[in-house]
Amino acid sequence: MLSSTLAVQDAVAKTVAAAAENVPQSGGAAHLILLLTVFVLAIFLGVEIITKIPPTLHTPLMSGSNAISGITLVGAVLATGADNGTWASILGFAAVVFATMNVVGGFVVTNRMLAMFRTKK
Amino acid sequence: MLSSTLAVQDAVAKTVAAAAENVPQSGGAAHLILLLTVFVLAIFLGVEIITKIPPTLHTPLMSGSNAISGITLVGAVLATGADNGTWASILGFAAVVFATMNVVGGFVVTNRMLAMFRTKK
Amino acid sequence: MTPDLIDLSYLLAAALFIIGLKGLTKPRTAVRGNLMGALAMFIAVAATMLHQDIIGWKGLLIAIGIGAFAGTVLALKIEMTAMPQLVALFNGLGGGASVLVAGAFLAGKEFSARVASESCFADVLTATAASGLIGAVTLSGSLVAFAKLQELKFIKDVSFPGQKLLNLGLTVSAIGLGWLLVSQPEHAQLWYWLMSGLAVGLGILLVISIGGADMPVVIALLNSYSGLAASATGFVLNNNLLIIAGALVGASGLILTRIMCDAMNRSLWAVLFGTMQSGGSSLSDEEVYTSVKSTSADEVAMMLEVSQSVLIVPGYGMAVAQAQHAVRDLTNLLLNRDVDVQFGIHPVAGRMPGHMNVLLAEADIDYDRLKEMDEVNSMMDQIDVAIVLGANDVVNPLARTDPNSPIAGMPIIDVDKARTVIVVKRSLSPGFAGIANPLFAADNALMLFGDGKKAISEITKAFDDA
Amino acid sequence: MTPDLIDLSYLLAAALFIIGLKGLTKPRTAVRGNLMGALAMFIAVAATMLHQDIIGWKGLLIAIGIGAFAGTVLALKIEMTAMPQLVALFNGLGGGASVLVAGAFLAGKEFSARVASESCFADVLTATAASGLIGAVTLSGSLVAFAKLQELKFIKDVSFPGQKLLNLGLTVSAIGLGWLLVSQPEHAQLWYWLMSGLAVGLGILLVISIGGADMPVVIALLNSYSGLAASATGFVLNNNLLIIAGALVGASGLILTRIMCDAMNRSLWAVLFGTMQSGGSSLSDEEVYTSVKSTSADEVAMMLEVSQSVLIVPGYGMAVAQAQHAVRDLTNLLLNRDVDVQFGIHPVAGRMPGHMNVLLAEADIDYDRLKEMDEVNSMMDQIDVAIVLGANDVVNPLARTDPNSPIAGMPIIDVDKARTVIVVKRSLSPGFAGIANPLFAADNALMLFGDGKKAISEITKAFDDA
Ligand SMILES: NC(=O)c1ccc[n+]([C@@H]2O[C@H](COP(=O)([O-])OP(=O)(O)OC[C@H]3O[C@@H](n4cnc5c(N)ncnc54)[C@H](OP(=O)(O)O)[C@@H]3O)[C@@H](O)[C@H]2O)c1
Ligand SMILES: NC(=O)c1ccc[n+]([C@@H]2O[C@H](COP(=O)([O-])OP(=O)(O)OC[C@H]3O[C@@H](n4cnc5c(N)ncnc54)[C@H](OP(=O)(O)O)[C@@H]3O)[C@@H](O)[C@H]2O)c1
Repeated sequence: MLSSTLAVQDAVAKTVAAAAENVPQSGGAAHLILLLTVFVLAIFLGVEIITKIPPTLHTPLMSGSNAISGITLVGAVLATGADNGTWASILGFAAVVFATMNVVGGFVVTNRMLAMFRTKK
Repeated sequence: MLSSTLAVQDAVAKTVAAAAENVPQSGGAAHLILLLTVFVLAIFLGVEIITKIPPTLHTPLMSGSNAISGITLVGAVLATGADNGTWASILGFAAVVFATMNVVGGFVVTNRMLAMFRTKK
Repeated sequence: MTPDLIDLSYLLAAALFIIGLKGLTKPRTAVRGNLMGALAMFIAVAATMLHQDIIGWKGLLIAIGIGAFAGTVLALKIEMTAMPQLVALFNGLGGGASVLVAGAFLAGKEFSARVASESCFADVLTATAASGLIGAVTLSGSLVAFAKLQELKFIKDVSFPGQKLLNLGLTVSAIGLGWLLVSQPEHAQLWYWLMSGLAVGLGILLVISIGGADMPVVIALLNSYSGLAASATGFVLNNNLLIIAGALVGASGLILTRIMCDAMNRSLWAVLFGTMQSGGSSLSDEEVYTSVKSTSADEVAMMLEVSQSVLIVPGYGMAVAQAQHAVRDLTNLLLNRDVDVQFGIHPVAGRMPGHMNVLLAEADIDYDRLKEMDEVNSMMDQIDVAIVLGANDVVNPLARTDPNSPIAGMPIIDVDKARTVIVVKRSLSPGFAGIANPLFAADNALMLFGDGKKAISEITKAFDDA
Repeated sequence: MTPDLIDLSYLLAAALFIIGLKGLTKPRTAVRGNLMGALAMFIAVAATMLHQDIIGWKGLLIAIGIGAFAGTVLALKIEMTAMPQLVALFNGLGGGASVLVAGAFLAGKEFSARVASESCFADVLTATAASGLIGAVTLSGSLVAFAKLQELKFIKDVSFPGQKLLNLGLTVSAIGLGWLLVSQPEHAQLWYWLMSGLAVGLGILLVISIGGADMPVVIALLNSYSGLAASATGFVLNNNLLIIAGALVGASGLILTRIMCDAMNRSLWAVLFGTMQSGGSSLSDEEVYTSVKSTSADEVAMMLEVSQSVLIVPGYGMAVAQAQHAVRDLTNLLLNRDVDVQFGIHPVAGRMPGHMNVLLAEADIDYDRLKEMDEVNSMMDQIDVAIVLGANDVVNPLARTDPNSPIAGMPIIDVDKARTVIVVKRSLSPGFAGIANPLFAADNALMLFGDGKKAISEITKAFDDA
């Protein structure tokens, strides 16, 4: 019985290992490089678009892109919302407050500025 | 003994399932969306860059981007090179010839054209 | 090379492709940009060949050798005027490669293993189908475009009643076969090749009825398709370099297509479905050409002698006559005698976007002298003599005056507003759009009949002798 | 909502961010662009909240409510002149959020499970460390920048010997702690908060020694950092929306930084390490200001009456004096009397790139009247009267003439080449760069001492009465 159980266990171990091998891991290097690719493309794209923005709009660009950088809000929501224990929840709560201020304030003030540009003509 | 083995097998099945669940699958929808993201970013980037290319260079752009589209060569190399049986190898061989013509011819002719532009000043 | 290193090389190659394309935004950096693209391709292919699974080295090197040799020879031998055909040909080859790669994937061991284990994902199969479908249309469409541009005998414009219906039917059937492929992976190869076969037919039918001068639009569009096919292949192989490079090409083709359509004031739809009614309303030749005056090279030379600023508007005829070197000689002579010479380049003059620029660059004409349409039109009243060299549609004033003409609304170069216009062409026959051109009978216009190259050389000679 | 749908919403949001930024390339589409960005953010947050694991709804909504309320109030109450501070403040909050999110990740259940199963990947840990490090520097650096710009009492320029060495030491230690975090995940929280603490100190020290007027560069750079921190968080959470949005912001901040440095003709390095030697060579005030002539509002009004074209060059003083509405009134009056009015906008006039444009837009001045430096300089000889309003460094001719001056080589607006120059400011005290300005003593220059708003209103009144 012992040996039989061991054999089964061995088979099990192999199966698990095989499963792990066949399914490329999301945390693996290939996945990391994919994320890196996304990052690099976004940087190139950002450079292309931003260099086209005229000086007149540089202040709104600054506050607008600042608002976009508040995208960490998404991460903050994930951190607070999950059942993660008190300490994590407190951190998450503060993160959500901070990030929301950044996001909402940033978009509102940018809109206020841009509305001024629109009034003429 | 039977019940014990069954229990082990059950445990095994659970472990495998858990392993499969924890590791996001590379073929899964999440991965597909990641590839899609890469595609979308590259399209945006392409549009930004190409619209900046002046009419003078439109013919070289056409032949140059044509050469780039020969990137299928990478796929063709993978198809021929692997131990894939005769039929796949034949297809792969033809694909490599075609794609290489596209790539090499495209870059050479573009270079020939552009060299003309360079001669003056 | 480990898979991760290969992936990193792919990322590097993608970045180089992007930087290379950026180089094409300025003539000064364009050569380097193209070389960067070639380097990127080299890195990508080299990294792939170092992949651990690659074993068929010998066959691979032979195939690459053949392809590289044939490609180089074609690229070096081709006349600059035949550029459109060459691009079409290469493009078709690229599309063909996509079809074959996706086919090889279905024939390969990895795929059969997946079918056996029933783990063939619908997304990969969809991408395979897309790769085959787009690739096959690109292949046959491009080859037809090539044959037409090369004016091969066996090809002619075909159009028959019910053609659109047939095209529609073929499209639907091909897509249906693609759907079968996705849902019955065990018969994947069967459905795949049936689908590709239909798609080849579709490509032929789609392009064969399109007029010769609409070919550039078709080529740009097919170029875009071949990029998208490469992207689809990237989804099949889970390879993001293919996805990125393909998307860049896809975007490039689409933008060029749009630029051309805008410059011809036609919708993409109209180009693809041939809804240009050749001569819908237009006047007959007899009505238009009542008072055509012709002139001689000597007379033109005399006129040039008393001119201060000359505008040359080249068109497709300059490419046909290979007159660009003769034009260069005339230009240099005029400049030496303090006559200012400019070139007015219409965005769709010739048979490719930027066609004229390449030819004039070949003849070493400074690209600062090449002016875009708008700039030229705004200074037209200061031009003493405008020489129209083998251009026709792009200077046809009907585009401005006759709202029923097929080219109505197409922006043109307003040479008719210059003091004198010399039109160099062989006859009064129409250009691509097939309509008469009232410019030839205008009061300030003189026709100089003859081959473009010969005519310009004669003018140069007469001018030099004087 | 299934994870895949959430991922798709993220992709949509990323595309909207990109399209929104593209909207900012034209004033006409800018408002819509900004709204698209806001919509993208809304979609992203809403999709995230529909995630199956989100349970703490109540706390979440409270937190969002607080943040949204505080943000809106700040954004609506703030004076336009205080924009730089506000951006700095928001930026700091964003950086702080990054620190907290990464911290919460380390404190969370998923992470402890991973540590227990020893499957915490080094890449995720590295990203966490980067997120905390960059976020903390952004947080404290931005808050110091805010305090300086707001001219809060308790803050002052601090610099002491060995400061650079201390900064270096702090940087190295923080990175070392980050390394510990990666290699000892079981003590992750300890190392993380120690590292973040050091990074907060580093942020303070880095910014506290930088001069007030270099703040805009610092803010742009910190803005870029906060984007990169968001990207790093994206790598932690395996979330590509964060990666993309963060990268866009990162690129934007870097480009703005470069534009500013170029316009000031200083290297980024010099800005960051305060190597602007205030007054290295320059002449003393007595030497420069030997023949300063001052004038009155009535006199200026008389001059304007006989002028045909007037150029107004605003600077930081206009922002301080809030003179933009007064300027609008004067402009309208002049235009009514057929005097042409233009504005010369130096790229770094004021305390932010585009600062003057926003203020003048606030006062409803047509943006077609705002000309960039190069354009203005090329038509300077046709200007009858140039009014310099609270600008100083950006019109200091020393930049052209004295190669030893701290602003040597900085491109300036050449008002000294206009027929007459009126300089409106409160005293002869220097601008940001801390150097004397020979323009004030030039033959064709007249000083109008006083607060910018008051001075302009007086001119308007005198002109209207005349
Ligand atoms: N460039 C593009 O990307 C593009 C794309 C799509 C469509 N198209 C179309 O192509 C046309 C281009 O206009 P275009 O004005 O350049 O050309 P065109 O209207 O096609 O006219 C070319 C003229 O050149 C003359 N020609 C031919 N061979 C010649 C020779 N050896 N020597 C002298 N003249 C010769 C022909 O007249 P003879 O036979 O009397 O000599 C003909 O009228 C437009 O209709 C445009 O819409 C262009
Ligand atoms: N914009 C940017 O992005 C940016 C970024 C980094 C650095 N900077 C730096 O900031 C400086 C900007 O130059 P600038 O010419 O705009 O400003 P500036 O050189 O700082 O001079 C501003 C002048 O305004 C005067 N002023 C202050 N309050 C006033 C009031 N209420 N009424 C009238 N005048 C008043 C001051 O003189 P009194 O005290 O005598 O009145 C001062 O000389 C440059 O050195 C630039 O390098 C700008």
